[in-house]
Amino acid sequence: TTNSLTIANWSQLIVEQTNLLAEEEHGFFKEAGIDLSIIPGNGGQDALKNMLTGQADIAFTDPGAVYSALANGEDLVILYTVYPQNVFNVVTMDDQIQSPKDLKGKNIGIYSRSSGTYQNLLVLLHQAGLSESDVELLDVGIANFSPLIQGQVDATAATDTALVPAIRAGLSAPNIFEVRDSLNIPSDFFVVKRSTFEEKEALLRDFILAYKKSTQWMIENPDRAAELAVELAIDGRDPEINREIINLRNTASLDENGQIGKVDIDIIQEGADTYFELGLIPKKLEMSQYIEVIEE
Amino acid sequence: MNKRASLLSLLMGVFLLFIWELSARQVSELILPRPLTVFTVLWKGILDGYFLSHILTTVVELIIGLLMGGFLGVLLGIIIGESPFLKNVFSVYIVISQAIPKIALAPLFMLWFGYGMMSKIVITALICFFPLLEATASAIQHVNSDQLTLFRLMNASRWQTLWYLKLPAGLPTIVQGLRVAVVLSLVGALVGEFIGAKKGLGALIIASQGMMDTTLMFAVLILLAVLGCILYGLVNILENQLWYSKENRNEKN
Amino acid sequence: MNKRASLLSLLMGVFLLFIWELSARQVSELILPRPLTVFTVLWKGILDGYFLSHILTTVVELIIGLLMGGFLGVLLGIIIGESPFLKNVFSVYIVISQAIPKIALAPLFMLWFGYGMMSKIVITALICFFPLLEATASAIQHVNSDQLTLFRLMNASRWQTLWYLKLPAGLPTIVQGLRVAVVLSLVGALVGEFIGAKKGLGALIIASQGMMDTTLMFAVLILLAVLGCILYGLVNILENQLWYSKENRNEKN
Amino acid sequence: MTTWIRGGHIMELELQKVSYQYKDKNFALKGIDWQLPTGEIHCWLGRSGSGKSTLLELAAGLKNPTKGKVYHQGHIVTKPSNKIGFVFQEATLLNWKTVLDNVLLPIQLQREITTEDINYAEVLLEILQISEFAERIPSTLSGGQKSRVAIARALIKKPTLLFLDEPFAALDIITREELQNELLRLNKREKIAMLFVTHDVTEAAFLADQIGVISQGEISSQKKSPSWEETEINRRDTQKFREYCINIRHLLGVEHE
Amino acid sequence: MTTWIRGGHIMELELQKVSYQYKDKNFALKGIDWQLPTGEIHCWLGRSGSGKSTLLELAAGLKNPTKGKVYHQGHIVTKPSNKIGFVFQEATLLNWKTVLDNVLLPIQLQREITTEDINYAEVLLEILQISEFAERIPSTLSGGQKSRVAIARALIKKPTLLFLDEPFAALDIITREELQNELLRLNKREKIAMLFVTHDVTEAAFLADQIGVISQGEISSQKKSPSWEETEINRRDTQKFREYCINIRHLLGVEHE
Ligand SMILES: Nc1ncnc2c1ncn2[C@@H]1O[C@H](COP(=O)(O)OP(=O)(O)OP(=O)(O)O)[C@@H](O)[C@H]1O
Ligand SMILES: Nc1ncnc2c1ncn2[C@@H]1O[C@H](COP(=O)(O)OP(=O)(O)OP(=O)(O)O)[C@@H](O)[C@H]1O
Ligand SMILES: Cc1ncc(C[n+]2csc(CCO)c2C)c(N)n1
Ligand SMILES: [Mg+2]
Ligand SMILES: [Mg+2]
Repeated sequence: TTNSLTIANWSQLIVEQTNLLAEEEHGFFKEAGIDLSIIPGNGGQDALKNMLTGQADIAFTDPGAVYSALANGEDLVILYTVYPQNVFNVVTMDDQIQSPKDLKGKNIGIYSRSSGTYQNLLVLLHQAGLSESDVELLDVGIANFSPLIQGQVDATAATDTALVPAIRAGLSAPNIFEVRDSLNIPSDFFVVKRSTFEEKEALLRDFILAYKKSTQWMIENPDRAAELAVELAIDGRDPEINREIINLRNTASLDENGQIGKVDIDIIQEGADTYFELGLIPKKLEMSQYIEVIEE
Repeated sequence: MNKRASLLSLLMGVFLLFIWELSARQVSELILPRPLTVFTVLWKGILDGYFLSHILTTVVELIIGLLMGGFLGVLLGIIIGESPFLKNVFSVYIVISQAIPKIALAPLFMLWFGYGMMSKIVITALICFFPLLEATASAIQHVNSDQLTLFRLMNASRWQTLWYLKLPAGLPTIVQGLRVAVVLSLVGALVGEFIGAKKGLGALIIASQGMMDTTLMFAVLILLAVLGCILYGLVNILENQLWYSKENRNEKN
Repeated sequence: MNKRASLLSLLMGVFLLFIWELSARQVSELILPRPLTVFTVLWKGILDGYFLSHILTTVVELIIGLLMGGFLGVLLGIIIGESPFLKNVFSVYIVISQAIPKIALAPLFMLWFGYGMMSKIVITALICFFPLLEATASAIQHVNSDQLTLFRLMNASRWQTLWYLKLPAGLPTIVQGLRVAVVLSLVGALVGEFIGAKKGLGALIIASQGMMDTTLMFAVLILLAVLGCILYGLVNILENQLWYSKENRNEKN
Repeated sequence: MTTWIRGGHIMELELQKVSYQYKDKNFALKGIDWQLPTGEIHCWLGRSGSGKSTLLELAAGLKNPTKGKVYHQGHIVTKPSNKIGFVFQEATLLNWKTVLDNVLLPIQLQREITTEDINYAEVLLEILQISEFAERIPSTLSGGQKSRVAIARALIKKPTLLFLDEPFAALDIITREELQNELLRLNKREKIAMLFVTHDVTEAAFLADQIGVISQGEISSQKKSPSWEETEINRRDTQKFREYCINIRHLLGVEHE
Repeated sequence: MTTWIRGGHIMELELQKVSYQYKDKNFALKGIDWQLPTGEIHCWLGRSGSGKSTLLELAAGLKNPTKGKVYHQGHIVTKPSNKIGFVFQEATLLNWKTVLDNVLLPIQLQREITTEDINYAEVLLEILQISEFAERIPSTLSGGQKSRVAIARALIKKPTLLFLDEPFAALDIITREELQNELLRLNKREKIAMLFVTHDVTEAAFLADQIGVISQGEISSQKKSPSWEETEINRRDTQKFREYCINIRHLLGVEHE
């Protein structure tokens, strides 16, 4: 028997998710009796909302969205850490800025105030003893690195994958501060409603196992994945870039111990506390309530 | 009669609120908060002045953008309506200016007009000039031919024919374009603010999305709705001052 | 004459390309890629069929959305133009439907209409019905009073007066509304795809942003521009089939 | 309701103490009585602005009197019935239809158009000497041609009651007299009652069974026609006719002949 | 250029072999010659659709002849000059202006309006018996009232050459004759040349120094008026005038008197 499951994705079907897109060729989920579909979304909040409306069973979303939803009274279950590594960073070409502390008083570009770049920048600043009021934020939207290149900002908040094309486009000698070096809050989770968890626990377990397999596959076959992405991912035109991006995600998928998908309750709790301190969520959360660790 | 309409309109509003309440009960607060919650947040935000600066920012961008876009729209509409030649020359580029989503060009706007209000104003103007342009051009092209002959007889210059005949005769159509432009200017200001603004209702929507504060977002949406109705109402009031609405009233008997 | 206009239009295009090239040299590839690079990508993408499915998706959404929105716009325009009473009842809600940014309601659209084409079609329809509504309502309200009297004399029913008088007499204004609607429908389909789509030119824009592939994005923008011009041109062709454009031709001498 | 038969005549139209005021109160029709028996032609004359067009519209049901009542065949009138035809002072044609389609419009609004209708429309165009323009667009017609299209349109439904507001004002004498003859023939043959506004005394004298002079919103005088013995065409050349014309001129206050 | 003086007369207007065709080629004016000396009134008569309005528009420079030339005071005409006035067959008023402003429109397009202009406009409205409507909107006027506003508008610039296309068609006899008198007075006093299209034989006989009959796009006949000895007002009652009228009727092909 096959059961269908739907993922609400935080983005369109992009290169870094080639392991999910390779289903046609490799059938990781089909093997587990799962008929998988994916809903595209525009941001982690959208993903979560699309899951909450019942359009999807599982949300592929970022901790910020999960914390917010929990703080707003939703009862969710974190099943899995897709990327244990925080992929956000702050990039500058200003030699004066040697550490996050030097960002004080600078202009920093973010994607928008509803994006991970904003939230993670705040985390980085917080860990460096700064706050939002110590810097000048500029919502630069899709412009990404261009204001940095144009000199309109002193630094810009981004992700590791965004940096790839930027460096190719001639972003020279950047100074990069990784958020993970300050506080390594994971990048993305698989989250479900508690009711879904209770209803479909076994199926979800199968799903997680299948997902791990797919990740394993991508780690082992980055070249094949990069090739496949050309066809399958909407942004996969250039296999070389694909390859770099896939490498980055493969790295992000492993925790310090080189394990895939390990859920680390402590760092998730620390993240929630930090988000509360930063005013990103309105109340303190006891995260252990919302985590169900799926073991093999 | 008008009272009955207002009543029915109100009733419909109540009905929609009811639907809203019912739908809200079905889904999470994060997707659709309840009316009462939203209005509470709205009311608080109004009382403590939280919304004030945002509303002001948006209104200023919108008004300046509308004035610029309106002026440009009428001007280009006149040019295109007057000269089939220039119409053939320009219309492709005008259509292109509309077909390309402003959001995609955001970095260029920011580069050219800065991150302040100016880029929002330009985007607003760019979005709202098109319906006025089309309305004006159409109005100018479809003038009564007897009246045109009269003006030719009187040796009227092109400008005079425009000013004393085509524009007044086309006023109903132009006002109709204005009605669309005014509503689009609100959309324009918002789109401009989505791209990167610290203040304004659009910025507030983005911020509320980041915090997943759907209640706040809906409060902002209600403010937008009210703003839209006020702008639209202003055009209606303006229209009532114009000759042709009086004319129509006269004729009915 | 028409040839000269086309030539001038082309010249203007060349001039704009020149400006583009100059500006592109000033700034990073990431903000504004050079025309040649963009056209190379565009040409390749067209040849290897990369754009095809995206174009098709957008065009299908756009056409169905336009048909739905156009129908709705004319219908509501008629209702509102015919009955000042219903106008008073509805117009607030119509304005609200336009003032609220569709992007903010994305999850609701996804909930109600699914994440497939339907939600994009609905958004397209919702965005493009408004100018047609306003144009139709305005056209219907400003009919020659002598002709109205004639129809009263002939004992014409409301529908007959509408069908045989108000609509044909208002056609120039309605077509003008259609012209705006057609362009807005492109914007609508794009906005619909921005909120989350697997295919379509809007989805491609979002994707290209993620990749920071500005060149690809500009290629898509050019496709959009061409699509917009084709749609607009189709309306012009349609208009040339209508009586009043022939009429005007007759009168000129 | 008992009033619609008077002295053995069946009244096609009756105005009872009809008063009317425009919104701006600059002009008023005051308590006008009039009776038009079936099959008769009545002509109204009067100075420009005296209220003829207004009264005609009231009689047709296009306007409703502020006071008083209008009856058609004994039935009170509140809106135009299907049995009337009306030629407006201005032609008011639809420029997106051909001349023929303009003429057929009243039929089109009532029922499917038959070949008979088209034939009849063509007959009317023939009579009105505009058949060659059947496929033209009205905006390419001369003033007099337009006014004749409007006349054909008023006749197409074979009304029993016809209102004509200076229908021949834009026509040359020959056409005008020919059409007067046609109208009279039609009146005799089909027993169509007509209410005819004109400024042309000869026209009124030729057509009318009864003449009314309207002056500042009131009927200042009315006059029955003498009975004519000759055939219509020749009537205009008789001394009796000429004297009648002078009579009418006097009613209107014209001093010379 | 040497043609504009003929037999000692100064020609206000001259048509030289003027031909014209509408685009659809259904109608053509063929090689029309006409001369209107300064200060004279010429009347054109002719059947409906014979081309009078078209010829008038050609003469005024509103249309350009397919062949032939039009001269005003010896200068070739390609567009309307500022010295002419034109009363169209249809009144064509602007409904967003008051009657007074409609009358003043031609001045407004030329220069600042002075109190003198307003006074003169009021005088014209007085003469045309519509001064009480000065502040009204044209759509609330009767047919005849509208046509008189158009006449006032044509006169406001004190043209030296006036074209009138059936200007009095919508007026009652009294007003009509009064305005005929006024027009003649104006013509004598200001030496305004006039080209006047009418269907009314008496009107043509009364006003014209010369009469032209237009028939199917050609001048079929023309006739100089007898010279009148009496004052204008009484002229209409003389036997000579009546005979002249009958003469014109014959030119038009009307059989009876
Ligand atoms: N715009 C046009 N296109 C084609 N034919 C036209 C146009 N205007 C007028 N005509 C034709 O030209 C002929 C002359 O028209 P014109 O208006 O000059 O006649 P007229 O002598 O003034 O007639 P009337 O006494 O009825 O006003 C008519 O047969 C008419 O149908
Ligand atoms: N819509 C209106 N509003 C106000 N007054 C009007 C309106 N229509 C006509 N009048 C006035 O009513 C009076 C009568 O008008 P009506 O059209 O009945 O005159 P008429 O006898 O037909 O004149 P004519 O011979 O000039 O056509 C006129 O003085 C006119 O100014
Ligand atoms: C690997 C990875 N990269 C980027 C994002 C995007 N993202 C980070 S936080 C956030 C919420 C607000 O937009 C979103 C969309 C992600 N989720 N995962
Ligand atoms: Mg009248
Ligand atoms: Mg004519």
